Amino acid sequence: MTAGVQLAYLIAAILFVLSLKWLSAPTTARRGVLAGEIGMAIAVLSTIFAIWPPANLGWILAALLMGTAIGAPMAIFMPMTAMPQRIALSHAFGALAAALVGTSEYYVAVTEGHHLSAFTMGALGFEVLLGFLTFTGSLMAFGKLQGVLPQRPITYRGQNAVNFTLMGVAIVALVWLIIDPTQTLLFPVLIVGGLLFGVLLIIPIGGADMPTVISLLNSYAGLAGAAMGFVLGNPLLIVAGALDGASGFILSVIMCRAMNRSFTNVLFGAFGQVTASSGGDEDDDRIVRSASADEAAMVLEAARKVIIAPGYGMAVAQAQHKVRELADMLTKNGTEVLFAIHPVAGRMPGHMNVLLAEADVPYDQLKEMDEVNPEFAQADVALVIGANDVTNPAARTDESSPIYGMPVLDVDKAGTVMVIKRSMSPGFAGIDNPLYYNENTMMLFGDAKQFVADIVGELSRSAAGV
Amino acid sequence: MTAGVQLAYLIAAILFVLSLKWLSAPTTARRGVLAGEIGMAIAVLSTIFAIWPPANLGWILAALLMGTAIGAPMAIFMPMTAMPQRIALSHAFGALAAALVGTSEYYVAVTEGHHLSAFTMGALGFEVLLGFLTFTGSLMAFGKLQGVLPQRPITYRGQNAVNFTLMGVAIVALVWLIIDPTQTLLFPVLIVGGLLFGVLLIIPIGGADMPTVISLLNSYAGLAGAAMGFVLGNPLLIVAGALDGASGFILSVIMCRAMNRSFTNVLFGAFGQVTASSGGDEDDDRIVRSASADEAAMVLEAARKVIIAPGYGMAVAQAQHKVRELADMLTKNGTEVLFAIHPVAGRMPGHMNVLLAEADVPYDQLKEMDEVNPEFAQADVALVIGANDVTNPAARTDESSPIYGMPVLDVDKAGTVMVIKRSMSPGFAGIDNPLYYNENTMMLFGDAKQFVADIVGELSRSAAGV
Amino acid sequence: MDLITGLFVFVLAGFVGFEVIRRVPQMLHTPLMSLTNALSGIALVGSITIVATSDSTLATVLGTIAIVASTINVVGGFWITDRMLRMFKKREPKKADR
Amino acid sequence: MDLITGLFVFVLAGFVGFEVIRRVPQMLHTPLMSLTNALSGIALVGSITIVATSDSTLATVLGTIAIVASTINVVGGFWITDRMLRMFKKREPKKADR
Ligand SMILES: NC(=O)c1ccc[n+]([C@@H]2O[C@H](COP(=O)([O-])OP(=O)(O)OC[C@H]3O[C@@H](n4cnc5c(N)ncnc54)[C@H](OP(=O)(O)O)[C@@H]3O)[C@@H](O)[C@H]2O)c1
Ligand SMILES: NC(=O)c1ccc[n+]([C@@H]2O[C@H](COP(=O)([O-])OP(=O)(O)OC[C@H]3O[C@@H](n4cnc5c(N)ncnc54)[C@H](OP(=O)(O)O)[C@@H]3O)[C@@H](O)[C@H]2O)c1
Repeated sequence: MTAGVQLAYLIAAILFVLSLKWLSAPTTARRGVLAGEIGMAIAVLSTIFAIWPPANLGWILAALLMGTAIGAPMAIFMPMTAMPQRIALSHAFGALAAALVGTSEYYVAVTEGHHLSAFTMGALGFEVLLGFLTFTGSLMAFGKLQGVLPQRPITYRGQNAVNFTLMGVAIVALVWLIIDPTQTLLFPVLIVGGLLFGVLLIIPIGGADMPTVISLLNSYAGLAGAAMGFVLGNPLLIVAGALDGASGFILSVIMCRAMNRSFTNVLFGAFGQVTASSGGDEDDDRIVRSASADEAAMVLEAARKVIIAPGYGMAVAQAQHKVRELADMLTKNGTEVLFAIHPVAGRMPGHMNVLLAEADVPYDQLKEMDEVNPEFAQADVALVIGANDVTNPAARTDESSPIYGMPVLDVDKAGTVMVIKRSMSPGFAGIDNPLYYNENTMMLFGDAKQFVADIVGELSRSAAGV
Repeated sequence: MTAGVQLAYLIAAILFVLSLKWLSAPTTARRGVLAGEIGMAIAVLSTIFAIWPPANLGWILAALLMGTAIGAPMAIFMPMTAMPQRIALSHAFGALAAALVGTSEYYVAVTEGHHLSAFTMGALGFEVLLGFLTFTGSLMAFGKLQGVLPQRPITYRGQNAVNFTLMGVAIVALVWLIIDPTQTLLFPVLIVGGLLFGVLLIIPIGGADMPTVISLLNSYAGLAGAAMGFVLGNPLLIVAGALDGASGFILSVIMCRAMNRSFTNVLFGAFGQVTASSGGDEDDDRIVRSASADEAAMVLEAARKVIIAPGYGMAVAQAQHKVRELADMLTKNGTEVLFAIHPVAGRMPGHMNVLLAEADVPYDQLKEMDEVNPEFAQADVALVIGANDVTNPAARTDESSPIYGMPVLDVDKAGTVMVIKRSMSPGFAGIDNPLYYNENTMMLFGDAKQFVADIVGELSRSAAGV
Repeated sequence: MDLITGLFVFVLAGFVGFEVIRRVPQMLHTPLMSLTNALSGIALVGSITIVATSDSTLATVLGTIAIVASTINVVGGFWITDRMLRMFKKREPKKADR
Repeated sequence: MDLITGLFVFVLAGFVGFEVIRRVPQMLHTPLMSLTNALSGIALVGSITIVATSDSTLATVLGTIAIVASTINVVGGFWITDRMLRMFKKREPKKADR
């Protein structure tokens, strides 16, 4: 590589770091995207010019065009609620690219008779194994999130034995290749091992844990990219891979902490398996107070302070715009309206923020859990819209609950709690929510979008004096 | 270098980063020092073992012993008030080491007929030039801080022309050497140029600006160290140099900002030159209200809230222990006592904190400026001990003042302001302080230590009911 | 670039990533995920190098697929991140009193 | 180690330093200065290498002086930093009421 292109890579690396740095505030975040774009453009263009005229220019241009033709519509038309799936899918793409680059590097080196040093071969094997693993793992995660595959964790006897054996085989193959890179027959073992392992790793993990898994796969994809950097001797790839890896790792740690679970529990706990069994039937004489839209509207109209706690159900129902309308209406009526955002509400970190931002709710109206929890005691109404687990008071009190110790929104401290959901069925963690049987809880059964629209209708009717 | 020692360097680099990371809280700071020590030990030991048996082992051991014999007593007996000088001195040592290593590298390479690539020669020249410059510059700073050299900035006609010419000569020599490293006669030009330039750069800077200059020299010493890393191909030196450079740079920016001055103004402004001229004589009919220790004690005894604003005078007088005694006494008397720490009070950043910590004042009683400024309005007494510029209200109001715009402690908002200093003479910035003529200001003339002791005596007498 | 210098780059970049990403507020975690996705599209550089210097059909085909995959990430990732961020708005000063 | 990889290390370490040092509170700025002083004593590694591999008197003498200078920084720097930090104490819970 010439010094020129190397310098371009250095500049790109600096821009990538700045890009993430600027993402630390909403006011500079878009500048961050721009920095990333410029860095990417510099890196790609200087790569092409450094080997000008490149072989197979037609292939390259066609591939670039095709990638753009697929990527752009995905970016433009993807609904915000589908972000988790989209992200899973793009990890799959990133990891696939790393794995394929590694594979072709290997075959080219072997057929051309280059010697692969132990270091290069090790990095290459790591790249391919991790790349293919992340590829199928992310596809599985995509399938579970999209509902194409069953959400339920699938476990069977001897599962761990099978997984460990497979891993053992892959590692033996890798070590052998490091010792003797010319054993070309072993390379497919690595490939197939990675592909299979990705599937088997995700199978026993429930759909509820997919967001954490995606973040972890993000981290793996980053490591695979960094390994590619080691193979190609390209520090820019190492930097980008390390940034990616750090980001995925931090986000998964944050999610685990917010759910009060450990990594091991997420990966091997088969969470969500025993779902329905513990719910529902223990105390059938508990009373549920359900109410209608106009009853809810009356209470809301009289309230001075309302805190809205949105959850996954709001995302599914695409109710965010109606919720914004409701909040505006209440504000106009003189009511103070806040949004309480739990760190794992929805299906990925920051999910609720993006949805509400889409619906034009200003971001300074959204309060993080620690900030808003003391406020519930002063609120007249806590309006829970399609959230369940993140409001479950059992996490605070019931030591036997699987989510015991997970910090939750203290909605039950509010004067009245309204819960909009379609039924009494549990949320992602698959457990019963004692909140619904409290004396001050009004259950508002229905689709989130429809029900909020009904409340808005009632409010505007009463405002018009009808 | 073998992979083993390289790995040791990587571990040392990680420990250095952690060392600074842990310095971000007083509770983990000592762990940070330990991490740094371990990292250093790993790096030094693995260097020695990697070239075992080393030539000149006797010299090496003798030098290590001698360095320890000088360094340890300096660390043990150095009074805390002399920290600025000590730090200036150690920059001089660090820079000298870098410069000497570079010099011997050069002569060894030339006499042994090694070819010095443009890159190596450039880094080497940079290292030597910057190293010698920082060496004499830091010695000058040491001299001014210690009072060995005159504090006054020394300027003369054509100063900038001389400096720029000298710099031009040095740069030409360096470029020539890069083109033809065998021009051995040019190397001494580099050395002498660096040495001279260090002196000339500091001469026109007043003693008041030495702390900022030290920080900047810290940054230069770091860069020289990093250049050594480039020459020796040692990434650990590059990392340490970059950390050092960043630290010096950040601290000097913080200081400049706290004084509301620019870098250029600090380096070329010859601040403190016109000192005495503007002070004192403009308004001789202004009244100063001076008071005695027992008058001060009476006011303090009646106060419910006292904020103490210490400054350089407290450091000079070594009054911190007496001040602690006074604070304890007032606290026992039921008075709320806070310390207001201005970012540039004293002669280096964090100077007051270290002194008061030495006197056992708990660090959570020390408040930073932004936090404490709103509190002065509720304080009955603001007790200014040997501080001057950092309490000067002219910085807020008088646009013609040289420190206009510098954020200051709002001591004048307190019910009564007491100022302990020896005379009406100005502080480091050399300007008059209108605070001393305010109606609610009591001037307590005397040495800080003595005067505070007197107040303490009065208070304990009255407490004993005498 | 030797192994150890590569490791220095990796470890330092990891530290930078850790420090920088820790400061990203919860609110921006979804854009963060999609931005790092876009950045991971830098694999494009490796893929292009493979295809542009290859004379084996296998490498060309695999590399081309890799280019397509990374381009999707680059184009899609930056675009959707920006689309999300454009939606984040502060309360207009007067909004609450309207 | 080539120039550019060296620059990568330098730039990344600079970023790390910047992020980490920005979080050091004002209160600890004096210990910070003396700690970075101690760390800059890493020049010791370079100085030792010079002396240990030298067969010219000039290099030995210069290198030895460099070792002395850096050892002063290392020993003195860490020691005095620790001495300072040992003095930093939190208020004991009961102190104010005594
Ligand atoms: N955000 C993350 O990063 C993340 C990561 C990992 C895991 N998780 C997990 O995801 C869960 C998030 O908690 P959450 O409270 O947001 O969601 P949740 O506990 O999954 O509950 C969502 C509720 O919304 C209701 N709902 C579904 N569709 C609806 C519709 N169209 N209209 C109205 N209601 C509807 C459902 O009840 P009905 O069926 O009765 O309507 C359900 O109880 C937690 O368990 C968390 O641990 C999140
Ligand atoms: N801290 C930093 O990092 C830093 C960096 C760069 C510049 N500076 C500059 O340093 C100055 C610091 O301000 P400051 O308010 O702390 O100090 P100052 O403005 O220099 O004033 C110190 C005062 O203490 C008095 N004093 C001296 N010895 C005394 C003794 N033995 N007993 C009692 N009083 C004594 C002096 O008055 P008498 O002679 O009348 O006693 C003097 O007016 C600022 O101008 C700042 O810009 C600081």
